[in-house]
Amino acid sequence: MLMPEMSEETEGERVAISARGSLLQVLREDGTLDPDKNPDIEDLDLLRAFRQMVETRFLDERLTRLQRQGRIGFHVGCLGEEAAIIGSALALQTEDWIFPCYREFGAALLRGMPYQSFIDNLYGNANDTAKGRQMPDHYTCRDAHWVSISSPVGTQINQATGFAWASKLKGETAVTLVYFGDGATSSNDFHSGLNFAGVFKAPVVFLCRNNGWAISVPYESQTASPTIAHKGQAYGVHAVRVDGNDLFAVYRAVRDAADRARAGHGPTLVEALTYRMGGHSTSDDPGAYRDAHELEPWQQRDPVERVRHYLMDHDMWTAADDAALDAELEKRFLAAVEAAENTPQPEVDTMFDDVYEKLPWHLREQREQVRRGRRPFKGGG
Amino acid sequence: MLMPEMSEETEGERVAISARGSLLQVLREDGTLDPDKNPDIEDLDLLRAFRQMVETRFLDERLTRLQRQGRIGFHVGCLGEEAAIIGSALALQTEDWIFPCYREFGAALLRGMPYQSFIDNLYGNANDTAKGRQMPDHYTCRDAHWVSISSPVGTQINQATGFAWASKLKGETAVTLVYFGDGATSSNDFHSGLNFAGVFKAPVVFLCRNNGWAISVPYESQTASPTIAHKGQAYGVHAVRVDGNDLFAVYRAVRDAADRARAGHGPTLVEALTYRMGGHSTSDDPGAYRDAHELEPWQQRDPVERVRHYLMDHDMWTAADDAALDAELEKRFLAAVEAAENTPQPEVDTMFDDVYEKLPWHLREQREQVRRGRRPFKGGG
Amino acid sequence: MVQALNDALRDEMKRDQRIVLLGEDIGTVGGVFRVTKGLHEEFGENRVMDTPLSEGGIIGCAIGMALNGLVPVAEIQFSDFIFPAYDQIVNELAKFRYRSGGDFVTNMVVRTPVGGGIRGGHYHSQHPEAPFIHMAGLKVVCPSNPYDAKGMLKAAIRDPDPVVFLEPKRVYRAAKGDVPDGDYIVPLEKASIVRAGKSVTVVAYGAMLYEALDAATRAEEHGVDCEVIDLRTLWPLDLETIVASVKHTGRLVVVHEAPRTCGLAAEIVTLITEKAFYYLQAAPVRVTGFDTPFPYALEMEYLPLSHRILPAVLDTVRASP
Amino acid sequence: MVQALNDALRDEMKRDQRIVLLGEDIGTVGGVFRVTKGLHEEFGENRVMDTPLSEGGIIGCAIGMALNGLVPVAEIQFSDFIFPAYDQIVNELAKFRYRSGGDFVTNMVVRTPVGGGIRGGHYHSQHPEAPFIHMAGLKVVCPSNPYDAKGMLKAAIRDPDPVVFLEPKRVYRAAKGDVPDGDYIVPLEKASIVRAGKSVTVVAYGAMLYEALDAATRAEEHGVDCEVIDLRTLWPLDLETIVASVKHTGRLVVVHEAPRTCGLAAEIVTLITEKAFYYLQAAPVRVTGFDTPFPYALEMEYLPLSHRILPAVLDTVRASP
Ligand SMILES: Cc1ncc(C[n+]2csc(CCOP(=O)(O)OP(=O)(O)O)c2C)c(N)n1
Ligand SMILES: Cc1ncc(C[n+]2csc(CCOP(=O)(O)OP(=O)(O)O)c2C)c(N)n1
Ligand SMILES: [Mg+2]
Ligand SMILES: [Mg+2]
Repeated sequence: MLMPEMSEETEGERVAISARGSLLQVLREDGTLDPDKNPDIEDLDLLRAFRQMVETRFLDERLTRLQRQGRIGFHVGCLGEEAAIIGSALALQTEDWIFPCYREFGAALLRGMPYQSFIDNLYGNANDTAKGRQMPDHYTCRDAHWVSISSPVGTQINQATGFAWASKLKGETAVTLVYFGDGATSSNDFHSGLNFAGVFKAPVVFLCRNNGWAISVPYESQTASPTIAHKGQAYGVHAVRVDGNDLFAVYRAVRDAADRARAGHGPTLVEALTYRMGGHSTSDDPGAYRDAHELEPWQQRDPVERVRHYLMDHDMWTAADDAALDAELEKRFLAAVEAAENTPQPEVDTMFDDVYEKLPWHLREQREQVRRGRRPFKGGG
Repeated sequence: MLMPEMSEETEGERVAISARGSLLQVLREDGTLDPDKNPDIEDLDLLRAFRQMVETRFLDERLTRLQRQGRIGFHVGCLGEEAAIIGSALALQTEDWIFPCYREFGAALLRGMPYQSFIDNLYGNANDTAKGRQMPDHYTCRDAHWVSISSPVGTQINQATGFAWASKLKGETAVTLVYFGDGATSSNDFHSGLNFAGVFKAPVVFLCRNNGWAISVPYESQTASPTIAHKGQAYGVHAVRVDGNDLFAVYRAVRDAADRARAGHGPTLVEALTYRMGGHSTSDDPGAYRDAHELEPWQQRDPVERVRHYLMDHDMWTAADDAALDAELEKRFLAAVEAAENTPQPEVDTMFDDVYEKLPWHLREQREQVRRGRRPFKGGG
Repeated sequence: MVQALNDALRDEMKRDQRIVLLGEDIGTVGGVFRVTKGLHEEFGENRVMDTPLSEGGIIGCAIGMALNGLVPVAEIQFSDFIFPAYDQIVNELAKFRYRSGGDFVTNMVVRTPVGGGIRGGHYHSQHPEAPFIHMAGLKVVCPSNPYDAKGMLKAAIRDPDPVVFLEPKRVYRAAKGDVPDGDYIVPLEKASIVRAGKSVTVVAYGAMLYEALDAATRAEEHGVDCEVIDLRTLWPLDLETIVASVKHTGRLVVVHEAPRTCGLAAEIVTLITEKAFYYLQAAPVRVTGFDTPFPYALEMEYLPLSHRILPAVLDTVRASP
Repeated sequence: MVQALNDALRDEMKRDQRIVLLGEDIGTVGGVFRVTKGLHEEFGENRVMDTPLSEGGIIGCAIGMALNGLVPVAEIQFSDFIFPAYDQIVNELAKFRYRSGGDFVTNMVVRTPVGGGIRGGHYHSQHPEAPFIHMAGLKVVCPSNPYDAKGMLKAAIRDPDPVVFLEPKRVYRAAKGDVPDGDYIVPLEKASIVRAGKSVTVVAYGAMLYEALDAATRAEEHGVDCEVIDLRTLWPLDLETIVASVKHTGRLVVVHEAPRTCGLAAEIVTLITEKAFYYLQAAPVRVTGFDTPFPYALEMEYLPLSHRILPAVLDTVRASP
């Protein structure tokens, strides 16, 4: 029922990205919820999600600043995509699993990744769960059922299918959700991930954040398909397209998809239509390839503001709450940054761990070489 | 207009392969041509195509025999798929190019590949155009605008897109057709081949021989998509589905697709629905995985017999013609086999040619080593 | 060897419910080389799964399964077709433990037939161990006989690290050897000295081991006494055994089918020059496939068969400063 | 170096209409490292093409274009992301001429930034030359300075064989050097002796050349006189120059960033033992990246920097039987 009308599109037509069309929306322009589609999110959950959206945005701003100051090396944010990220994570159960892309730290925090752990990862210090081996924003957190993040685009997609397929084989009810962008739909692993999921009816939710851009490449140059949801057809995979800036709609679509999966009805591709309001990462300057005017309509659809208005309209949030939250965020952030900056980098020895379970002879030798230190002179090189 | 009705299929439905449904057919059960869809093939072309179909079937039978006798190492035939292969090749212009899969020697011969050259390739002898480097049925023929054959499934698909795209960039009118099977639609290169073709409107015709099987894996285990044609949607690529055992329908679909491409309207995916009546290759025994009964409905739709009946009904072919053709085929075959068997294998030196344009030092050394011969004893190893 | 591998899979699958098989044509047919024959029947379609035609999909899904606690044994039909999965193998599988700080591990095996000599030509004959060894994080093994094949496949399945398991298809049916019923392990750390000798150390593995042995027999006629080592585990290899042997013989010949340049032989020669330089009485020698793609008609000229190993052995022994 | 590469592309595109560029983000933005900056503007979208996010698609399409008479220069954004295209590169591009008996050839270049030292961590730092060198049929090159970068890119574009062109990103902006305007070629056959010396031969390439040179300077203080060779073309390499040097110095150190095992250093050491064994006064030494995935925080410990090269050089010179 949430299927976009596939037959509507005519041959060769390129549909420009728009928040209109056959799109699932719940939070209406007038600030009310469509009663037919209202997913009835519990108040506490809604507030939790909202606070996480605000924190996510706060962190994006502050981490970008840290990067500019040279205190961390890199950050990849999610400005404008908070609803797609938080709404989807909120719709899952604790037992469910997430295969992340690189932009969803808000979802990881919502699912219980320790805050300090996230900040430590940005510094790649000795407390980083990834032991300082990956770039910032590539943390890992088994306890939150959050799989290790990979930079190569798309590789997590068929892994998620396999993970979900395994749940099914084991007779477990956990659902797997995998995040990726519009660019990732061009990857090899999107293709096999959706194809295998269709054939084996794996309980997986494919959550595509269609934010209009893959670095500098716009949607129209990424694919001639009118929508990402259309791609589900190629694999016999159920597909829905939602307003990705509508927390309620994203929640609804993902909850339904997870329900379907849990009930044994197989995978769903959810296209969350949104917009990357910032640069691709701190290394990117979008001014080089897109017109700032393009952002304007999306500013009107700001996912955080929409929820804030809803909450205020329903007396669940006040300006005083905003101030309190700001102070709390600031405090937590400063403490965590301080702790991270006071933590040394990983010991050199750790470089050789975790290649294999046990250290083989050649790595033992190589570690020995490093341990002997910077011979025969100090401080050089 | 030849687009399958995408909206007809309901979610998750697996459509078993059938020759019915929204399928382009021209040659009707009663042996007449549907006047609305008749592509008006010239009589001479039709006869040429028919003779090639008969020869193709003849060769499949005789080459299998040669393989059983241990005279050639391998053969991959096309029993039952002659219309899909010959009809599509017939619909192209001389300037057009073909990126083959491994089952389309009939199309290569139709396009003018020298017969002896095909037989020499099966023997991998000194006259083989591939210089005995590939397995049988992996010939090459630039003059026929026929690109070198690769065993890895699917790799030719995005190459064909690039080739067609280059024609467009150069302002040339040649169209590129690429053959592949249903199994190949699962490959990485199918995905990028169709995606790039959609984005860049490359003048390419994707001809999928959906013969129901990828070695032992049936269509339903290959993809949950109701048809291969549905996959076009994912890429904004126009798609048609034709009765692949109907020479006229295949010709019509490919000619229309080539016309579209030549006129600048971009790529088409043609699904030719057919059936692999034999084993995957001479190495395969289909009895191990499929019921012989499954073949029966397809025997009724034999692509060669259907054309023979049509020709006989229209007084273009007689039993005497059959006899004459048989004799001609036999004679040509025996002569070519004799010539091939009397041709020595390639010189050892040739092993080092064509790795690079010029022989670099290391290959010169390695060639020297082989030239020195089997030292220090003869006949060993 | 096919039967030994089949036994190993059956034994292990009975022992451990977490083990699942996936690959192309491995179900009803039992694989194009019949290594999984009967297993689909015996264990059902939830343990033995025919997949769509995508090596990247097979490995990507197997990684996901392994992360979820299963122990997948994936089959790639020919190693020539493993490259669409190269990214998943070297960038994901090999790096999962490391990049997650040990948080996520993948206990799985990638089985694939390798090598020439069966008239498979250009695309059914490659022997691509080096590109997997070079990218840190994988174990790469290649048994030469049925006994080892069974014991090493069991060891690979139980190994906590991902293992690329190369099966020399030329000896799938040819190599004989007593294979005991029941459970035994051939550990992945040890090479095996299959022929003791004192004139020269010959290192080989997979199908080429038999060529090395044949050359050793012929060398005897020339008064040369070869020590032949079957490497078995290609990486991390059993350097100790090779070094001990070379210290003893003073000479080294390394044999493999794969192309010469940047192949495993170069690594072994270099390791020996690093560990035993002053014991070497002659330059180590490589006898390998040539640096060309694999040819069809001339495959017996391409392969480093006995007739090419023997002169190398004799030359090495005769060489002197 | 970025500017030199940009110059080379512009010059060649002006000279030859058949040259087209394709890759991710190479158009309006000019590539994430700006190597193609301004070219989209200058030559238009039919010569400089932003592609969808598929490395396999980029290379597969480029092969098709090359078969159709264009000369594509494909960019892979980071060499860490080249592996989805590994199959197209090693099984198709490398083998097209051979498998078609010379009937079909592919004149094209695959450009990609390589190496660490820019805080790119695990997946933006790899230096994967060996897996391309091992699979016969490709030329693989890696310039170390702007002058060579320009001349070698021109040579690569004009070369009839497919060339994998590795660009050491650590020196993209750092390495200075006079780059003449206009046309010149640096042939792909010759290494360059960038420092003459007589105590030991140090072979390096790309960004590590500067580390080798730094170590050479420091070694001087210890009375050791290094000959430093910039390999430039990694395969087929200029063996003659290295052999001549080693015959002269009697000692060899090979440096590269890539992991040690089955890396190019092993090949060079082995070639030298094959060609100049009796000239070697000490075991050749490798100073390389470690056999681990590439780490982020510890990248300066991982890379074979000057402080690791120097002791290797000194040890080699002091070594004696
Ligand atoms: C295989 C691969 N190719 C290229 C890159 C470089 N890269 C990083 S992110 C990115 C764009 C991804 O776009 P999309 O999938 O839409 O996700 P978004 O960044 O918009 O969230 C590219 C090209 C990469 N990381 N991996
Ligand atoms: C990448 C790759 N994987 C596996 C194989 C082995 N193989 C050869 S043909 C084939 C089935 C192909 O099926 P399909 O694409 O439907 O073509 P058909 O043989 O039916 O014409 C397989 C699995 C291969 N050649 N290449
Ligand atoms: Mg995007
Ligand atoms: Mg098929």
